[in-house]
Amino acid sequence: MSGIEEMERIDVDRVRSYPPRTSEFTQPFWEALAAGRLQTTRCAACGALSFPPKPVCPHCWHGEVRWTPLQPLGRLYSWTRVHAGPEMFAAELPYEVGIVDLDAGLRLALRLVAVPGREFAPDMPVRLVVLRFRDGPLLAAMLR
Amino acid sequence: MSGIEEMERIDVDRVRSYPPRTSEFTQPFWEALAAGRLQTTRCAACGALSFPPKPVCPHCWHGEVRWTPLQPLGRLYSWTRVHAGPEMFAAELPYEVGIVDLDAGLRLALRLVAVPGREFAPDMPVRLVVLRFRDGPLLAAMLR
Amino acid sequence: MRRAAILGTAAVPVRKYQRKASEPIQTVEHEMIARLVVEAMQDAQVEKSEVNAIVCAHPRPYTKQKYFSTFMAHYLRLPCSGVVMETMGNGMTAALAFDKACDEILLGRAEVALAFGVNMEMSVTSAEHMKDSVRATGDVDFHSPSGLIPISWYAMDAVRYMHEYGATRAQLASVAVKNRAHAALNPLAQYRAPITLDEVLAQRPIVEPLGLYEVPPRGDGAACLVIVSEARAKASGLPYVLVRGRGFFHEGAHQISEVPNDMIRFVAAETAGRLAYEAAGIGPGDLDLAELYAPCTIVEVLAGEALGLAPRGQGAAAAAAGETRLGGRIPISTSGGLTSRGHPSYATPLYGMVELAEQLRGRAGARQVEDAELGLSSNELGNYNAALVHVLEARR
Amino acid sequence: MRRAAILGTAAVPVRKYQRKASEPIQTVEHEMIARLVVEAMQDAQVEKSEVNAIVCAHPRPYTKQKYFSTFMAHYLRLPCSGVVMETMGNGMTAALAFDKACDEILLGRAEVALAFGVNMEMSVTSAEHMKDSVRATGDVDFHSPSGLIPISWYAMDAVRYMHEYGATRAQLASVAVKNRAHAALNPLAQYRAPITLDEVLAQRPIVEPLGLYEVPPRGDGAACLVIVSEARAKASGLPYVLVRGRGFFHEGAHQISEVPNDMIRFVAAETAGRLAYEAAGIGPGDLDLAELYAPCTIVEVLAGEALGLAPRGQGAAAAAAGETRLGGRIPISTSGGLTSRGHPSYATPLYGMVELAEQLRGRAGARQVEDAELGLSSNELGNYNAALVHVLEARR
Ligand SMILES: [Zn+2]
Ligand SMILES: [Zn+2]
Repeated sequence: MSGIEEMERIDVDRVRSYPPRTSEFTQPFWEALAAGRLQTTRCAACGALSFPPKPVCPHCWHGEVRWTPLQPLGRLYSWTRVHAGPEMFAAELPYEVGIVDLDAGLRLALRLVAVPGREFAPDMPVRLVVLRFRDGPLLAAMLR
Repeated sequence: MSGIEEMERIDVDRVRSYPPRTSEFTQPFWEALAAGRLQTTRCAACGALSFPPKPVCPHCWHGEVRWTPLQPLGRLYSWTRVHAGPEMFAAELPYEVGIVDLDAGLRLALRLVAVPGREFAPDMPVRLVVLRFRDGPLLAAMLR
Repeated sequence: MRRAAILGTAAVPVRKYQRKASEPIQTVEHEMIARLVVEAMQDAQVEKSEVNAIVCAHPRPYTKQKYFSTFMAHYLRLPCSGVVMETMGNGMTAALAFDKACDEILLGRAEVALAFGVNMEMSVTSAEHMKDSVRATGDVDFHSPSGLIPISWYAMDAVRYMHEYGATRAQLASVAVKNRAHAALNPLAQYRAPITLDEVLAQRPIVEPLGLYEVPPRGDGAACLVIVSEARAKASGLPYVLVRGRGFFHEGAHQISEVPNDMIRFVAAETAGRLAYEAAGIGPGDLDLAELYAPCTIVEVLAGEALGLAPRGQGAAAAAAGETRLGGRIPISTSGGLTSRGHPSYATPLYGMVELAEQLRGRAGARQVEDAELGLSSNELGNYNAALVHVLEARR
Repeated sequence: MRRAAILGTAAVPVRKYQRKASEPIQTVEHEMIARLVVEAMQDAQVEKSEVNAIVCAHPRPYTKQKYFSTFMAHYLRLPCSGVVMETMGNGMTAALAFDKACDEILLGRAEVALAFGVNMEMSVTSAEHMKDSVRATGDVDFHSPSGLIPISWYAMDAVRYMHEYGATRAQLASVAVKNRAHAALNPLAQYRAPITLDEVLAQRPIVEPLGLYEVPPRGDGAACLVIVSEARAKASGLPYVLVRGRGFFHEGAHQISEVPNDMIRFVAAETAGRLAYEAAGIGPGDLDLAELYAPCTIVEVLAGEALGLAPRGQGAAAAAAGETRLGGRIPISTSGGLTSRGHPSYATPLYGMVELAEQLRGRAGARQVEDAELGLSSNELGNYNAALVHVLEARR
């Protein structure tokens, strides 16, 4: 666990526009996220990481996995600004989403948090942050 | 047209639980029904009747059909009493539906209107009637 | 000519899994299917790298994850040059998933294909659920407004059958008693406590003359089959189930024929059955058991007659006489059938296949049909307006 | 070996057909399809009695008539011993309907099969519609909450492509200009008034960098194909279109690969294309035209590259240079493509087939590709995570 950074937690004073569900299996992920820690599953057989966390290893279909902390650092692979969105996201338009390659070798897609005066571009280094909505957390990324 | 009976119109003081749609093509059917007349389509090529009315003859796939009046008389092929129904029909439960073979050689499925003291049974002669709901007509059948 | 075989199976017991949206912990369909895939693959002793196709029964609209088949190809990280798709066709939905998975084998596009389905609907009330199913009861503008529900068609079959053949309520109800006795022996079944004929007859009416125990219960469920080429099955050294014959027929009517016909002669089952028997080179008398998609007691009777398992008009009497019971002349629905094994609709046909695969591999435990060699699966849609019949053979 | 052919086609112009529930007169999908079946059958000069299978693209949830395929078998009173079913698979839905109809021919279950699809959604606002499509943007619990929409994936492809290859906004936008010029010549197209590059670049952004004219418009549509065996096609004496090669590939990811990969190399199109070319015994250089399922300008560029129609990284420049225009080296989307012909999603792939069938039978009028002999159809799902490619050949 040493060397793993905690994620910045940013309060957002509304509820999530499209709340994720929690299953018995994914509950540890959401609980850790709320506490500022990023973790996912690692296959007990082949050792491969998976994200989102999965009860079955997508690489070798082994059915035993373990929770592992992840360093919340990576690079922006690509991004876009969404100007026309679904009804539930209307109040947030426009907003940015992006694809992030974590240093750990996992690719994620998530909401981006803009830093005033800096525009996103591919290959920029990012860090993951936790958006603390009134009803629960969401993972997002910011330029480093 | 001679010899075709008009259908009894029975007022029902509510709206239809599951209102049918009217298309440009089926509009003549619904307008005639509201006026107590039963009509359907007959193929301009092979002469076969169809019910529900269709813009294409189901027997020979000819694309030209003509409206024809139907004698609203037939026999009950089978029936049931529905005790557990969809939400929109909840207020009407229980109710009876049946399959009617018209003398003209067409088989229909429709709501049955009970006559106090008489239970439905297969092969009983029936006549078709129009239920005049507040929002439009529906076809139904009664024991003769 | 290539042939397809079932080499592995897995299913969860039929019951309520889906939780209301308001509950903090939700059941997630794709986790369930992923676990079943692992289990079915272990059963088949097949490697992930051999799998090359996914055919999946389209889930209920209550399943949040959209485009489930492509999502599962992702969740399982499974590249495929055999097809990845979902099938849809009323009650036949999951049977089509099985059938199209077999087609990928027949067409040489895959040596191993997964067929799976998940049906989650128990967070939705029956009255609410029927708001949707009312759209399936015939022409949505000419039939649905009358208040028909899917099983009302079967009820009218029952009325007509009793009228024409003098079959009794008790004879029909005996099918439910028999199926419950089978379900008592099946760990996958939803309702396993034995019931008596009197209890069946005493239930509140749902669609007359059928009462609560003669119509399908609702339930959640999921199942997965590993379908392989005959050559791959042989090479496994494991017992497997060969798809020896297949027939499909749609009679060109949905719920009702507008031209008056003999509604209780299930022409689609008759024709699909004939095609399947011909392909298999057998007759109905050669079967050791049959697993029929029969949402109501009457449907099992009529489908059985159409498939040649009882003479016309005598299916109900045959059931009452115990001919279709375990140990009888031709055991039908040893799983407990839709009325007791349960009916998670879009997965139901796969449960039928799982039961046949258990029986034909000699793994059915207390409900094992002795020396079962040939089994029949029949699935339907509408008022048995279409039937998809498979003849399965034990290979050990 | 049996092969399948297209012998008849029919489609309605893409536009708004569906009306709000509050309007007194409604558009009914099954009437529309019935009329198209008659039209396609006349085109094919086939008799009703020869038709033996129906494969239908699963309609949108806004289509009231449920279990559309079995309902249509009823509405058309068409008994079938070939399959009657619906397919579902994201944007590939209608391509799978075509493909499974061909399979019925290949497997000898039908000599003539109908493949049709109807997409009605225009009574629903975009914001409302996207409430549903947000469930398709990845993992419903891990991706959807971020606000991804289906075309945001393509936008991110565009950003990455411009970053890696130095392609320009104007080069990408030229695809939209070219497609509109094609659509101007296609009576089935939704948007036919010519547009300029400046107009495309001046549109309001939808998903940056893509603006309104570079993303798919919404529309209603319906199309029907008559698929026959090669023998039946030959016997007709009519010009027909032979399915000469076919390939499918799913890369095992949906929208995103959790293992970082080269996202703008469309591996599924590459692999499915290779399989289709091999089956047809041709290379991309032999094609006379291609009809690509490309919801956004960038998708046409990337799919074209993956299918070997332009070198990697040079597809946008090739489009800007006019190579994919009518009269160019390899005309792409002569129908006007999804951006201008229109995109009634669950019918879109059938419109692509209709266009190829028109071209390969020499009936495309002002947009005819001279002496068109070989055409390619490519359909996709997700972020081109799966591709279904057909090579079609003119036979006169
Ligand atoms: Zn592993
Ligand atoms: Zn006719």
